[in-house]
Amino acid sequence: MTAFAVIVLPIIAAISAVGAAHRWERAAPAFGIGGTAAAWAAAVAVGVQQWGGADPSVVGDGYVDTGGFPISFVLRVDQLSASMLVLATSVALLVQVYSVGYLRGDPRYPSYVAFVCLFTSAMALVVTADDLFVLLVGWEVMGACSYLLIGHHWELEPARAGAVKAFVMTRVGDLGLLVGIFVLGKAAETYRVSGVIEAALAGEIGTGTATTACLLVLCGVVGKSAQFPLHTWLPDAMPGPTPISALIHAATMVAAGVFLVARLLPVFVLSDVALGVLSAVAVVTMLGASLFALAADDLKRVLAWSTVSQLALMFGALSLGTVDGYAAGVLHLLSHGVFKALLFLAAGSVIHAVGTQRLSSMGGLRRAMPWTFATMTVGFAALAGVPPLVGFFSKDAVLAAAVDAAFHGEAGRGWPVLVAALLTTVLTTAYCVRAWLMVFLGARAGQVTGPDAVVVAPVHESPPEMVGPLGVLAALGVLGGVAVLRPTYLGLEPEHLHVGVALTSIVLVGLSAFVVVAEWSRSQRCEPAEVLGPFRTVLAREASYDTLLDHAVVRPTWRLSRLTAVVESDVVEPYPRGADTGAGWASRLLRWFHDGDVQRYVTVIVLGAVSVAVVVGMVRP
Amino acid sequence: MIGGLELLLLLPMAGATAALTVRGRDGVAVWCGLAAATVTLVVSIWPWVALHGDGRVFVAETDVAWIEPLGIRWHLGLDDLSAPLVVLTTLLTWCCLVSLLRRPPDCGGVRQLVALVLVIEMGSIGTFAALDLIVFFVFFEVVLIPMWFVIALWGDPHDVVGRRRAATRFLVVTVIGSALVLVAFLVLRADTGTFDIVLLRERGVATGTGTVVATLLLMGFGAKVPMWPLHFWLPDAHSKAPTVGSVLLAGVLLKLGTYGLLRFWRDVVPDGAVAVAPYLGALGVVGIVYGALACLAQRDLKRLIAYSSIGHMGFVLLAISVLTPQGALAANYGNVAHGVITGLLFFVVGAVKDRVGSSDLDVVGEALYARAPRLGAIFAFAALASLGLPGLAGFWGEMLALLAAFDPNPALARSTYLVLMVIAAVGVALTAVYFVVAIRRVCQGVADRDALPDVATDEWVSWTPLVLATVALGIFPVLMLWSAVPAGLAGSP
Amino acid sequence: MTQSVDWWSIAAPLCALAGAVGALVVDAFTPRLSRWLPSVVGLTGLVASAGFVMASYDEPRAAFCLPTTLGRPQDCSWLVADPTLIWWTVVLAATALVLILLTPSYARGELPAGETTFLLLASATGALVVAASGDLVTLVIGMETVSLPAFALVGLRRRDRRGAEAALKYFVASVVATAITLLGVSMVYGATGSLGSGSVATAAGLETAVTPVIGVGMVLTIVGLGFKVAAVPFHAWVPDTYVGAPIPVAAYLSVVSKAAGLVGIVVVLTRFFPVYADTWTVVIGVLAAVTMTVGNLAALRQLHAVRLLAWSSVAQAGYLLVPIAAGASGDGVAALQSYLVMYAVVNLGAFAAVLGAATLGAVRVDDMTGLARTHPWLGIGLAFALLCLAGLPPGVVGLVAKVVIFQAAVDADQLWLAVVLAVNVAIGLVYYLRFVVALFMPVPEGAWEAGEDEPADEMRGIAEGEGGTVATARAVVVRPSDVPWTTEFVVGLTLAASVVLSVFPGPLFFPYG
Amino acid sequence: MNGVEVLVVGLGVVAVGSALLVATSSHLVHCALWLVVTLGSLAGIYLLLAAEFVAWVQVLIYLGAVVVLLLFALMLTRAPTGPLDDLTGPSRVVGVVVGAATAAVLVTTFALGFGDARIDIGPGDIGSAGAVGATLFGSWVLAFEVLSVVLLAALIGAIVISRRPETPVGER
Amino acid sequence: MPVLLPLVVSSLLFGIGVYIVLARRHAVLVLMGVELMLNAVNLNLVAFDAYWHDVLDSGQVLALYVIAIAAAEIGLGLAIVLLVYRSHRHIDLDQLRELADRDDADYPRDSSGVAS
Repeated sequence: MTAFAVIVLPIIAAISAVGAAHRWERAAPAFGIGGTAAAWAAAVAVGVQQWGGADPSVVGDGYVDTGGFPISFVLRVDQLSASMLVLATSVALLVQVYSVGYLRGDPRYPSYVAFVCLFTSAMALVVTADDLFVLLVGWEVMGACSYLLIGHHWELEPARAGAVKAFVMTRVGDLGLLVGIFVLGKAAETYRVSGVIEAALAGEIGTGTATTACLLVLCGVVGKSAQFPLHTWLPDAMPGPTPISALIHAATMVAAGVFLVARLLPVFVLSDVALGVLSAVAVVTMLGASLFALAADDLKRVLAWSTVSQLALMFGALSLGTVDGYAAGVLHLLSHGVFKALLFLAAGSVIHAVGTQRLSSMGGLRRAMPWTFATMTVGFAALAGVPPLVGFFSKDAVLAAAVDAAFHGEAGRGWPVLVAALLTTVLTTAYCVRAWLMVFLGARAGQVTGPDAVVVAPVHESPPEMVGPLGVLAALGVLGGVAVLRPTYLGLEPEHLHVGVALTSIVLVGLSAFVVVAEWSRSQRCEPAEVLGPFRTVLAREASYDTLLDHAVVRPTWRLSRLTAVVESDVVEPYPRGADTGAGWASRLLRWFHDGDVQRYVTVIVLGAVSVAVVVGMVRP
Repeated sequence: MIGGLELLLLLPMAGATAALTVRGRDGVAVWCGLAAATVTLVVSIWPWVALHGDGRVFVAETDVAWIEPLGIRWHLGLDDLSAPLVVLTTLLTWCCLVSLLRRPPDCGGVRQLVALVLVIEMGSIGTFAALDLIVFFVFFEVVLIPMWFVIALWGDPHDVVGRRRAATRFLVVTVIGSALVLVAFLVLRADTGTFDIVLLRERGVATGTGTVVATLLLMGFGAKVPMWPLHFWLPDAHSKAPTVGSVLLAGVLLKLGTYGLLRFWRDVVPDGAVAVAPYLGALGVVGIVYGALACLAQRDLKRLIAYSSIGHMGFVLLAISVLTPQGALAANYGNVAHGVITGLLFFVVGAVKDRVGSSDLDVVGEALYARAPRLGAIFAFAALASLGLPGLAGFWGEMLALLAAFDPNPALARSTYLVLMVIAAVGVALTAVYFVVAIRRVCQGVADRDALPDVATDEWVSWTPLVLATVALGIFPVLMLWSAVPAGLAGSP
Repeated sequence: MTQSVDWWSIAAPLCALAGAVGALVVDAFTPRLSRWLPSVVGLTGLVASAGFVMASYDEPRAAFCLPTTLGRPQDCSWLVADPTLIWWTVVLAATALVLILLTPSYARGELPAGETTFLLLASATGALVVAASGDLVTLVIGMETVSLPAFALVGLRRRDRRGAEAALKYFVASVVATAITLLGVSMVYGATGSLGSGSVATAAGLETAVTPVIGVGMVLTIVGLGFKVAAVPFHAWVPDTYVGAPIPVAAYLSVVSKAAGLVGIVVVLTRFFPVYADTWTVVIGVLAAVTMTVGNLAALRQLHAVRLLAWSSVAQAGYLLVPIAAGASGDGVAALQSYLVMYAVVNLGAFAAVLGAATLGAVRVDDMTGLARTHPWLGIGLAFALLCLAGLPPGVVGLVAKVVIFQAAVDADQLWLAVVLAVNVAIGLVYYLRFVVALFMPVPEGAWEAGEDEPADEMRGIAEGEGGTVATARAVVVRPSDVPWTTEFVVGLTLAASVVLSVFPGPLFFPYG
Repeated sequence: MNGVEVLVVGLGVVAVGSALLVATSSHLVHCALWLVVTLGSLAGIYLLLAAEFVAWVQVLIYLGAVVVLLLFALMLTRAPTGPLDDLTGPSRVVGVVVGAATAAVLVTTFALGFGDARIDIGPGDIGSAGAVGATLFGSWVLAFEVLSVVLLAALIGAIVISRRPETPVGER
Repeated sequence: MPVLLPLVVSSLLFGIGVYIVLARRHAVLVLMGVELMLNAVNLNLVAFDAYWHDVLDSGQVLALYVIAIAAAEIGLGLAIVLLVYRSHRHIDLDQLRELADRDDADYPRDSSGVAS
């Protein structure tokens, strides 16, 4: 029942927040925080219960008959979903608190709070639903919420564009997921997630079916988690309020994709093709995204690309199809949730202070915002994988799993993932250090010109309700390593640190950090990425993938629609109109004929008679 | 012999008569009509409730001789197909009358308008309830003249010729279609010797005849639905009609077509339909994509929603063409969902049109969120519901349609339907595109024009039921998905 | 071998005839009462005739039979069965209504009471004869009995040049059609050597039947009857004649004369040429399709109320021909008669309402704008009648009547005809609805007062008699006079009938037995 | 080809020729007179076809009554006795075509139907007044009765139409 | 004699009658044309009567009736012609166009049943 509460409480909070908004302007934050906190408490309760090793708790037994297999309204909470619940609600709670400071005085606060709450409960639904269709409901509601929240500043063109792009891209993917669900359901003869998994374990699903189903599900996952080829919506979603970015990137939207794959891994395992595709996608994405991150000039964009690549890392781990891979992927998902939330909230604090998102116009904020500086440093370090932070251990797990697969298992998938992961480690460190340097160190860039120069100076530390969450998350980032090393709450074997792998990664991190710092100082402490030379512009344009999409998909669609309009007006319309005019002219003709000349009338009579006679005479000779 | 259904038919007539004859100000007349509509709405709910659990039976069945020499009987009854549609009809009528309460048409004649709306309600209920082919046909025709008057006399005040043409076009197309339907009925009669749907279902129809009948029904009802390419009358009719006209036209009259097709294909000629079903599915899918593309290009909100209706009806047609219980369920769900959502959309757009004087996008302008926040919010809500957002009514209709197409009647070629399903899925994506584009164009943006009066109380009253219904149907699909194997499908696998 | 006269079987037409002569006589001898007495006498005759009709149901009779010598099959000049009696009922009832419509013009001295009544009833008698005729001679003479008085009726308004023109046109066209029919009869006779139904039917099946003379003779015989039905291409006289004739007479032509033509066609085709069914079903089918299409198209742009009704009656003739094209088997004739009953009631109502409007000085559709508001009785009656003709609810009676027409076509496997019918029904809606909506439109300024300010001297010009110019004639008409109660009575009667039949259409289909 | 046939041919030629003159002459009165010739020669043909009674009735009614009526009508309508050049309307060509077509169709029909069948008149076929009268009142009495109605109606109609209008009843 | 002989004559007469009715303008002439057509019919009837040796003399009887009908028609027709002449002062058929199906020829408002 508590799991049910996790879903319902935020909804109640949302409704009451909107409802009470016009009477009491503090209502929105109050209800938002209160509702989310309650949900968090419930989630923790569930978590404690599950982590204790209790059997998965199943809630509800209602079902709807569709004429085919029923759709069952059942929640099923096991250790994985419990952990996800806790993560999601925690991040949501922190975001709610943070927003009080970040969005102070925003007239659209009520709707904002409502959508965030809805978002939270949708995510909760996704992780707890035991029916694929119910899962889909939560899945798409999240999409809608993200659409609405990204478009929070709907008077800004980039916000509108980003919102539309996010919604359409994810929905395109979701269609694949929908069909995938059809296939899974038909194969497993149920839409229950547990049922599907059982069927998969019992080998009742053929390889071909599994391949089809998994590839279709992958469409949805790729869309939701912004993997190649549907990866561009996530960076473009950055015009949304920064807390929302934290929510989306850390714990809800994009995490759902990884969660779904982890959930359905037993099915994926049945099909090498699916896993292969998954690993290929992961490899391409993690490299490309981290390269883009290296060249981006927008702080949030850097973080967005980093999210993309980190997610790819998780998918890579999952695509190994081994238990270690599974564990690594999930663990990295959790730890990434922590430090990515931290990073975004910190970035929000920076942006809130500086009034711009452009790295090139930041710098030297070290003293101005010490708390932010400290926490964000932790975040970057965790992302880069600096021991002993949480990111280090989870990435270590991923690398270890890849090594294991490469040497003792699925070399075909293991090697690419391993190599890509190592390269990603280097690149990740590189852009982390770059961003860190450009934001906090060096000299404060001169007067910023340009549209987004809202405030330039003086810069001051953010209010406590914003810094507080940063602190909490930083603490988690530091201490979380323990949780990564002892994943018994996930029912997994305790991890042991893989020395070789760890050393390698540390070395790589160190090297790349050194290079970047060197370049930075060589470039008068402003832009280390200049070393990339012309290649940099290519990366800054993100390989023109959007232009490609524009030419390949968007414009043709518009042309088609214009063509349709032309067809409507010039092909379809003429028929009824022609009928009108035709009848009119026939009428005129007849009236002209009946001109009152009786002899003409008689002529018609005689002619009619004669012609009929002739016809009949010929028919019946 | 006055059963519940006769009551459902008489109440609106009484209301219409009262609205026309009652003395006093026009407001009184509207109140009379509204009272009648309210009672009708209340009464119309119980068959639905009564049916829960078993859709095979016909509740409130009356069966007496009507035209003895021709063997035409006054046979009415409701089952899982018709009961929800009846409730939809009464609900929408109620909302329309509420909206007329405070906002009578500028050109006057509100009494007549109320009466006509109630007559349309009566005719639609009769069509849904009829279990005799000729009675069905008569009621099917009853709604035409009133709707013609509604469009031709109360339509777009700026374009008298255009609205008259649109109304006449609607009428002519529908009448030709209904005549084809009549021919189909008579073929049935010639083959089986009865006009009674229940008897027809029991006796069954020879496949050959069934195919002829199914084809004729396809063309006849297709003109009403409207099925691509017979849709050309719809955009004009919608863009010229007054708000109540658009709501009833989209919410109820189009359903007459899909209901008829579903009713007769499912219950009367399931075998004969097999031969033509793929064509219906194909046309429906073409309608989905075509409507979506046309929506992208529209410059007028009412036309946009009209074309979106073509798309949604396409899903319903696809579901019908699947010829499985699942398809029937999906089609019926799609009917009701589309009725509620599109009704709401037309109400909102009508409100916008009343405020700015036109539904042309350029005249409407941007940033409705800022100029009339609640209006913009409801528009966005309705749009999201209409593009099939899960958790709202629209989702189940489309999802179930696709699911049904994924698993069609064994007698049909599954590969064909897989292709159709994929194309329809593309249509779903396009639907999402044009609606978010519309929201972006209308609701968002920079508020460069003066604010508009926001949603008024009477509008809240008349819209809230639709909003609630949208959410309820989305969250509790069990409201409509309660009968796994609808009546008459025992025969078809 | 002199034939004995079977008085019972010819009692009905005799009564009608007696009414006719009686009206003539009483008018001659009691001129003071000629406002109403002739009508009363005529009505009495019609009622008595109807009484005989009722009395003689369920007993088919054959009278004036030829001796069956030389192995000829039985030939009778007079065949009365239940279908015949249904035709008779329609004719008598319609004639009575027309007579009621005519009566007020007697009082105003526009039409001579006795003569008019006589001519009307004589013509009706002819229609009765046609329905019962068993040989071509009787049929032809019956048709002439319908026609000749009708010529006179059309031309009765002596000072109206348009009436004269209409009469002459009707006369010329009609006599030519008659001549063609007679030619056809002569050819049938030449081909079979006989004029009796039995013999012709038999001989037509034999080898000795002279082809193609018999086929040509058959279709030429149909021409004159199609002329009465106003089937295209024998229709061209209709609009001019209806517009020129007194409106009640136009109503008579559009109902009774049409009915006579229809029954004539049925008699000829079913009694004389059953073996040629495969030929004439096609011919009639094509005629029906062309007729309804031309009628509806031509009606689309009409402004003059009577002319609109005239063209609509052409279109309706097309619908009426469909059941015959379906073979005129038992149900076919029943469908035809059912539709005819509906058409008679509704069309008479429409003409009566238009007559009332004309009394008020409105003769065109736009003149009648708002009629339903100023004169609800006329306006609503007219609107309902038009909706019934269009065949859409609330005119349910028209709808179900159309249903049986469709059914006839479908049962005869003539789907193409059904489709043409469908399209035509749709076209018809356009002009019917245009008319209806005009009736309900708001009343324009200054309507219905036209001619108030007509100079009085023109009135005197009327009284002085010598005239016949349009100007003087219009001076009278545009003076708004109130609608006679008889007109309103007919409107109300037909309206009531059509409303009741719309709710309980059962009785409409009594021809199905 | 015996004498009877020769006579029939001759009379036929006369009838058709004079009919053509009716159709073409520009004297109204001449037309009427040529019509007399046509009808007369037809009466002759009737005689040769053994229809005595019909022939005499033809002479009596047509030549006697009808033509006289026509002449009266011409006088009453003040028809000029001189030649008129505009007696034939603009639709002359159409008339010729249609008339010729009609005749052609009829002739072909008859030719196809009867070929060279022959009429051989026996003594029993003589349509003497007695014989025809007998069948008239023996076999066709009903038609005769109805015909009386026609004639009466025509009479009344002619009277009521051609009578000069009197003042309305109401003002007597 | 061959049956065709009288039949051809009657056919020609009928055709000529048709021509007269269609082409001649003067109403009385048109009536003459009608007379020709009817007489053609009569000739047919008599000829067939003789051809079939009809004991009932159907042909001759009908011929007599046709003659009577023709007489009646002529009588009434001439009355109508005179009526037209009185109101129009001419009897040219192709001049009688008042009832043409035209809007511009706006109807005088007397074409109702009540003008006197």
